[in-house]
Amino acid sequence: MSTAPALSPSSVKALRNAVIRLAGNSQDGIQSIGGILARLAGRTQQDVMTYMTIPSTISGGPSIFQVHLGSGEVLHPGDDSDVLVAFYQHSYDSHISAVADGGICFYDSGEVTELKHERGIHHIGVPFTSATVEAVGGSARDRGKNIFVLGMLCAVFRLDKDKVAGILARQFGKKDESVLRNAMLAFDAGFAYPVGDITTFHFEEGEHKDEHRISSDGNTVMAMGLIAAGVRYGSAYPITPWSSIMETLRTELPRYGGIYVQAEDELAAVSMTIGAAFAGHLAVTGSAGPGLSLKMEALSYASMAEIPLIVINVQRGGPSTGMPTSIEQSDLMQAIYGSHGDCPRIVLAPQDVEDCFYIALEAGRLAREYSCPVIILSDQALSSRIEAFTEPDLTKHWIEPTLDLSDRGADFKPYPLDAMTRHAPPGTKINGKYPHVTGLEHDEWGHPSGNAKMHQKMTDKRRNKLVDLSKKLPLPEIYGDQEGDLLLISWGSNYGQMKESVNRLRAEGHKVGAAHLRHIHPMPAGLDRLWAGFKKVAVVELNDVGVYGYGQLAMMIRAAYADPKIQSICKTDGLTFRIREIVTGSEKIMRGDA
Amino acid sequence: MSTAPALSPSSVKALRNAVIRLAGNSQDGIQSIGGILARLAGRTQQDVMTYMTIPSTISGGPSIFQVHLGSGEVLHPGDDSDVLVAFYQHSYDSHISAVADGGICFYDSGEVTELKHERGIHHIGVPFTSATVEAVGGSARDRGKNIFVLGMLCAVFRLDKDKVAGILARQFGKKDESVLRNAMLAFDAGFAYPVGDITTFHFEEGEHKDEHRISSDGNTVMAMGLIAAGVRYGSAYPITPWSSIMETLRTELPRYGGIYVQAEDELAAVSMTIGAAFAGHLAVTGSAGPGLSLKMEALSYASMAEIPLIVINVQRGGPSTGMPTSIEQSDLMQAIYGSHGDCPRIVLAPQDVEDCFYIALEAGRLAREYSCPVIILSDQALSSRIEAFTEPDLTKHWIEPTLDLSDRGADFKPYPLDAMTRHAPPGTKINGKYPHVTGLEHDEWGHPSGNAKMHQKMTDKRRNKLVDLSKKLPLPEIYGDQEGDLLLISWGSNYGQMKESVNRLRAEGHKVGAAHLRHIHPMPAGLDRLWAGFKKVAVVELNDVGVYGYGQLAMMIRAAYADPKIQSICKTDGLTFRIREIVTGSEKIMRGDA
Amino acid sequence: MSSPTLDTSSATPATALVTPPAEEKLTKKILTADHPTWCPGCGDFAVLAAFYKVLEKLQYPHEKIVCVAGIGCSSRFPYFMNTHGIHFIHGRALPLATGVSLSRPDVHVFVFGGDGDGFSIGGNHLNHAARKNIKLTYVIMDNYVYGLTKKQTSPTSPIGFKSKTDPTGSIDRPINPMKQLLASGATFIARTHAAQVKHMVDTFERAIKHDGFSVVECLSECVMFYEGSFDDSTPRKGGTYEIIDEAQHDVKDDVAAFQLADLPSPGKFGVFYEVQRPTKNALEQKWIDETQAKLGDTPQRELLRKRFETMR
Amino acid sequence: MSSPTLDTSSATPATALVTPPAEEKLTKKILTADHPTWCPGCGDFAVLAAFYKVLEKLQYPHEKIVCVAGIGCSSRFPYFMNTHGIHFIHGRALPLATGVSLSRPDVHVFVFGGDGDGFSIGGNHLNHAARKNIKLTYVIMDNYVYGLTKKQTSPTSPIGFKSKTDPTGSIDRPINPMKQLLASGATFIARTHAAQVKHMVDTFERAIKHDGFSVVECLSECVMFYEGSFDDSTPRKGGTYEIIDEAQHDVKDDVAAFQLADLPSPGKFGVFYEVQRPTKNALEQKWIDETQAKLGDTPQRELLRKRFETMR
Ligand SMILES: Cc1ncc(C[n+]2csc(CCOP(=O)(O)OP(=O)(O)O)c2C)c(N)n1
Ligand SMILES: Cc1ncc(C[n+]2csc(CCOP(=O)(O)OP(=O)(O)O)c2C)c(N)n1
Ligand code: SF4
Ligand code: SF4
Ligand SMILES: [Mg+2]
Ligand SMILES: [Mg+2]
Repeated sequence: MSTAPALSPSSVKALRNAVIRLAGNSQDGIQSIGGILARLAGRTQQDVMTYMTIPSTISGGPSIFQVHLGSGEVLHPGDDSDVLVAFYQHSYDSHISAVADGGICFYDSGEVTELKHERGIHHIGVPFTSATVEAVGGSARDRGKNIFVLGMLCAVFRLDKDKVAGILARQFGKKDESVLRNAMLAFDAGFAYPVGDITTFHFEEGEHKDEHRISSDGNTVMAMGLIAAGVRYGSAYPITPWSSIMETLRTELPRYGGIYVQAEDELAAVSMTIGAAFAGHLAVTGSAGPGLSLKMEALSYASMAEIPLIVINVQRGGPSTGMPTSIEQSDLMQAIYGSHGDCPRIVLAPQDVEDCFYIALEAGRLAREYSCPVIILSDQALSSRIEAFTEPDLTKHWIEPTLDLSDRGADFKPYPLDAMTRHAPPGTKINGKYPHVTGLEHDEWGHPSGNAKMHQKMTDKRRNKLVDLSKKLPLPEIYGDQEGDLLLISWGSNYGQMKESVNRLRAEGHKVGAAHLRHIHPMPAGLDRLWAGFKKVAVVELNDVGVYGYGQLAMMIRAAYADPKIQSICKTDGLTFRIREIVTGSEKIMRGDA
Repeated sequence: MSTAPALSPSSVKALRNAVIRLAGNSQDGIQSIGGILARLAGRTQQDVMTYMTIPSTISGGPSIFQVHLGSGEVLHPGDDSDVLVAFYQHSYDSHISAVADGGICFYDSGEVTELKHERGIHHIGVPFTSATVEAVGGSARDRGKNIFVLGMLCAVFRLDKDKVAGILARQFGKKDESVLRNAMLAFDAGFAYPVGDITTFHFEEGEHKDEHRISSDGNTVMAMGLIAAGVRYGSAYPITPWSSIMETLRTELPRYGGIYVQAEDELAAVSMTIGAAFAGHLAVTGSAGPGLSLKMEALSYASMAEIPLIVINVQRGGPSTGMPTSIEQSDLMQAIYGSHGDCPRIVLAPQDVEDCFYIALEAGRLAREYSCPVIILSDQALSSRIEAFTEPDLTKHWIEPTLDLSDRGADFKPYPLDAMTRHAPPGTKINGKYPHVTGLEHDEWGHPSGNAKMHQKMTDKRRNKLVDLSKKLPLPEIYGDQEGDLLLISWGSNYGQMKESVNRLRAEGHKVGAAHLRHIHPMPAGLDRLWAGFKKVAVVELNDVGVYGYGQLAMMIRAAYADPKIQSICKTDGLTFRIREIVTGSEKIMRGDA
Repeated sequence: MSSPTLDTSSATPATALVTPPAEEKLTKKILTADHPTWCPGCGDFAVLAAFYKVLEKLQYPHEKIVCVAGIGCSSRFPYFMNTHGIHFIHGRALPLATGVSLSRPDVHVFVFGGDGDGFSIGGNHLNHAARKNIKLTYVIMDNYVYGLTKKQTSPTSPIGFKSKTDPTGSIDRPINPMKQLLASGATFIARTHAAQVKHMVDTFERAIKHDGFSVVECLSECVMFYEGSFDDSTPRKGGTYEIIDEAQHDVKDDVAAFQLADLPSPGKFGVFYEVQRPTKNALEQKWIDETQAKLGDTPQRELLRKRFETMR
Repeated sequence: MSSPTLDTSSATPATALVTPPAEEKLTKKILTADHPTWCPGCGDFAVLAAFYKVLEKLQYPHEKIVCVAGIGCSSRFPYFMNTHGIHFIHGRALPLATGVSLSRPDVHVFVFGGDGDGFSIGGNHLNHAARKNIKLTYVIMDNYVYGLTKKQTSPTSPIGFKSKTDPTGSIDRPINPMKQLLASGATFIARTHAAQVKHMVDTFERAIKHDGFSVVECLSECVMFYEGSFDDSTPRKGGTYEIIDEAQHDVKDDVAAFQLADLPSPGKFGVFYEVQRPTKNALEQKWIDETQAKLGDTPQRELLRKRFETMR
């Protein structure tokens, strides 16, 4: 449905994908019905990706929730929408321009009074509010109109009514009985509402054939990944958009015998987490940018003392308090370099919601293996958007947490110069001198040392862990052309948009490929082999080009490889990339006028 | 005296320069007599550079103080010493190998019993301790033996006895009368002590012809520079090697009507300082690495809210508590990138002790002009070493602090998109809407804005200030050859060593030049013109080569210019560069096997 | 981009007090800025209204009023005041305000914030600003919850409170704000309630007139995430609002105040503690004055030059 | 560099208590590590000696003793103990220790540090670890000065104390450690003196045996930068050392303790306050137990799988 549906009165038209934008106020529950649509996709073997904006004011305000449903692979939440549902005049005015030519606009005919008939868009007025009030009864005011709209969309798209009803029942069933009853009344009214001479669509059957298809947001999936990685302890302080990871861990960990502590601030949070790590556990702390800044001193300690640790940064718009409910990827350099001193640490970034699970597992593995902090850079888009994917196979992806308290011999050294650091947590018997863990430079026994040569050797040791890792990391595969005009490189939540952009550019006749980095620091060794066959390289990221004209990952790649063909496609407007922004940026670079 | 002096019994030999190393324990007052020697140099038109090590244990321990005196330019504290004064056997054992062939070693004959007669070094035993006790009287124990040694050195080098006596009088005159008397007794005893068949040296007259020659350490000079820049307020928390700047400001500012506050921690310190800046003053905070890490969140705010501010980092060995009394330059990346989000801020670094004054002035000027934070990266070597230089001319270098409370019109905008940000501090009358200062993204009136385009525009505005500055900055001059085999680039306290290395390399027949960066971020635009005529470039800095093989400034230059000829000469052993380390590193790079 | 240098034309020396401006009658209308973005029914509206009232009464020069805040719903306060204002980072409003207060004796510094901002992340600054007796007034809008981040446990949440971080009910003993403040060394400590407008206005006024660090805990309901939290102190909801009788309670006696703070919820309201102690502002000024008295009227530049002389 | 993977051969589940090891008599000799780097005469030597004594008495399994510290002269303590130890960053020893205590119920956690580390940069953590009643023992070696950084004013320095940051004498009112601790909600609070070995040993022992957050302020002279600071509480220097008479003072009464804390220097020594309140350790464990009881013995992996089912 990238072009508008033909409106023949009676035919049922098969769809491969559609972008539906719900535009209203955050209080109207549009997130809730968007979420139900998304979940439904997972249940019906469809692909889905959602996108939402959150008002930055406390009492709420204009907000959208966009759902991209598809029977094939859905790579991005959609630039334009095929269907707009406008709850208010302001919603209509702000979003009608984002409807594709010939698309459909459903609007609340009691609210939206001025229409712009343009570009063949079909306007269908439905009295969401009054019809809901009528169906549910006066006391509900306009509560429930979101469910009414859900019912209407169900009918239009011939979605599986029973499955929707099931989801509603689970969602509202726990509350007062009347709540579910009212919801079903609104739903049925919407389902039955005659929307006039509009085609009814149905989605082609999804391509996914597995039974274990789940849909969820990135923060929830990340929390599940941490549990599977063996995390049972940690501490954090609330901040948007990180909070829901800590809330999930706080709620879930007692089931697994663990404890997640809400600390008094981020300084305490990272310290408690290092405490749990020192005590022998795999532990996690996290925050968004402002909180990460507060953790920089303790993270420097963790590098020096070689503490295995997972640290999550769900990035948002910066600097400072910035744009707290918007997306940005501007904390990459801080993740690598934010602490004082030379602080080797590993930085990873998940590429989509599903990957939030696997990146957490990998973070746990690397933290333990290299005995050092691992920072995961997620972002606001991943935190809240919903995607459908195959349920992880826990028979393969599950690490049973263990605490190694085996006796150590008299020759035990926590920081050997010729082997990986292995701490002996408290409770471990040592046959001789007990070890100390310290932020001072130290010798192999963890004893403070002001010796010049020792400082050089230990610096080497800490750095060489990352060199070792970089050599072991596989190069990312190139999507699209394996050589040609332009290689796009990206990281984090831009993954899908970058792939879709490659599809478009190739369709236009360009020879373009794309590589996505999940390992941000260190990068896999020999990265330059990726672009050997390309004329140009553009690094696509949501941060600023800075004084020198290159985004943050681009700066790192240029510094490492000193190859002038590496350029940047960047922006910082608080929004995810639109496909056309990447496409236009790529064309510019290929033309040579960037 | 780079080769050892000939020891003809009676002649008086003229010297151009000499490196004297005093080796004892930190409690012995060797810093104090080293400081007197250094100060004497300033008074006698000589050049001087000192170097000392500070024991990292609390109760003190082995320590050296090295003084390089010269009639011509003194660029470095000296690799080897011409004269060693050893107070103990351990001092002798640790430092005899650093005496130049044919040099002189004075040792306390009551303490040092095992001598290694090697490489033509002249050994002269003098009973420092017992001779002092004899001169001063029993109660003094071994206090005063440092002054005895000072007297002895005065005689050997035919230093101006009256000037030394004057300095002693000023230093001890404030205390109990007997203190000065005992000091003079010890001094005279040392002066009169017959050191045997040793030549007496005298320094050639210094080349500096100005009367206003002063000698001091970098931290004191930095504090003076801040006062001259108009700083009257600020706050900090103690930490080595930053503390003495805050102690000096705390002590001095009341004379100038200002207040310097010892805060409860670094988070409070930077916040109070931003408070004073918001209130309309030029204000300063500072720390060493661990404290800087704690300031990263507030510094992100200062970038966003465009607060003019000076922040000093006296770098020490890292990461974490690291090597707190040793030198390192490993906080450069943090200075640029340590905060979350894209945070434009200016980073400067003084090149020597004298420059600590001028860099403070420049920091003040840039902070005000560009309305943003300026970080000064000093380091442990500069903080404590003593150099002689011409007293700054305050008729040229003095900024009278002002508070602009002039009325602002109704159209006042603190954050105009088309002009530099200018805050209206509290107390300013506004004819209309009062401005707010905020860490949220905002419009031109400082009002929070979640608008996508506004965020992009304000990001541009903040970044373009640095682009503008980079274009205005002059390129550093090249010392030595203007084109040839190798260009050395350095920053911070390596300045002198790098120049001396160029001298040595050119003497060996290489075509080598050197450029020193005082403006670290942004770098002057068009920096690549510097190395256009050189085959290779080596960035000389005291930090780690990291995963990719390049030091921190080298990474920045490579990222900006993507020129693979830029390489690194790095080390992290907590010590300043020896000339031979830079020379060897340069030769390697020129040979192509680095 | 142009880079004008600092306009010093009408500049005054950094430390001088500026002469008071011509009278301008401060009204609620003049003081009102944007419409608050708080949820309808939020207690913070009443706090704002009370503050307007006090300022109308005090009639400070408009431009000499500064509102400072950290981060939180309550910390949005400065945006709703048409005065000089600064919205800083979470938990650091007090040290920022300290910098303003110490360096600008001519302005009136007001700090607003929440229980999380003040007692959790900012707790240490509260202790130290209080012991140093910095001249400013601090209003803590205590709603027993984290509002802005949507319902996590705060350091004043009572045991059993169900939040997103304590799904089965909070288990950590909350702080006792009055005890904490009494131990901190604050020189004016009071407790009031957003639903008690008159008491709130009177308490604010007394706090503002106090020469030193004055702090007021103001219970202010978060209708969104902790509805009914203060019913037991809201008479129209069946609660009791008992004001401290200063004939019975000696406000200079911190031990008595500490005992008063032991009362179970809802406790008493009013002034718990009030004493005079020199402010840091005054003590620093005294040091400056004594130092400068010894220097006569040597120009500042000359002072520095003389300092260099000692380095020869 | 080799990268061995974690040795899990003898690993035990993360949350299980390890069975107590065979007896090994703990002696001062076994407990002694490096020779302390403190200045000769520093009060901290006596604190260390007292701690050896208490451990000799308590005979905990050697490997179950953990010493935690921040940064400062006093914070070097762990290096001088031949036990598991961690020397963390300035001011954050308590949250680190909280992480150890909550996640390892089998070990004994001891925290050592100075007045700057504990009351200045670390002040907030003290309040929160105390109110949460984390099971650990915290000894503050209070010398009224910053030792390690060579004589700056500390939050306990008395007014008039001349330091590098107060060359004409400190002007900020110091904190009152006992009041601060009483307000914090700590469940065991005592005060002792490095020159009073027996009292120190007894006090430490009682603190350690307390089930909850126990904190001891121990006056410990810095002979280098604040000589004579505690002469007024040192009988052999003409001072008085008065121990609280618990027959007169009810240690459960925090108001009485607060009053006791009002005494002028040198004040009294001994236990100011001691009550029983459930530790956070116990409360979290209770939540775990109740939660797990409902789950029967479903394996953990299966729990997560079931969670995924709800996302279908
Ligand atoms: C360093 C940092 N950590 C966390 C946050 C997120 N945050 C914003 S406000 C807030 C707490 C709000 O609670 P409170 O101070 O009680 O104010 P209220 O909203 O209840 O008025 C938190 C945790 C932040 N902005 N910065
Ligand atoms: C973040 C940080 N700030 C400052 C310091 C410097 N510092 C180390 S110890 C210390 C204070 C020491 O005083 P105290 O805690 O009383 O311990 P003492 O040395 O007196 O035993 C300071 C300021 C540091 N290490 N880290
Ligand atoms: S969330 Fe609560 S505190 Fe915040 S504005 Fe709404 S009612 Fe007020
Ligand atoms: S400086 Fe003071 S506290 Fe530190 S070791 Fe020396 S005497 Fe003890
Ligand atoms: Mg609150
Ligand atoms: Mg101390």
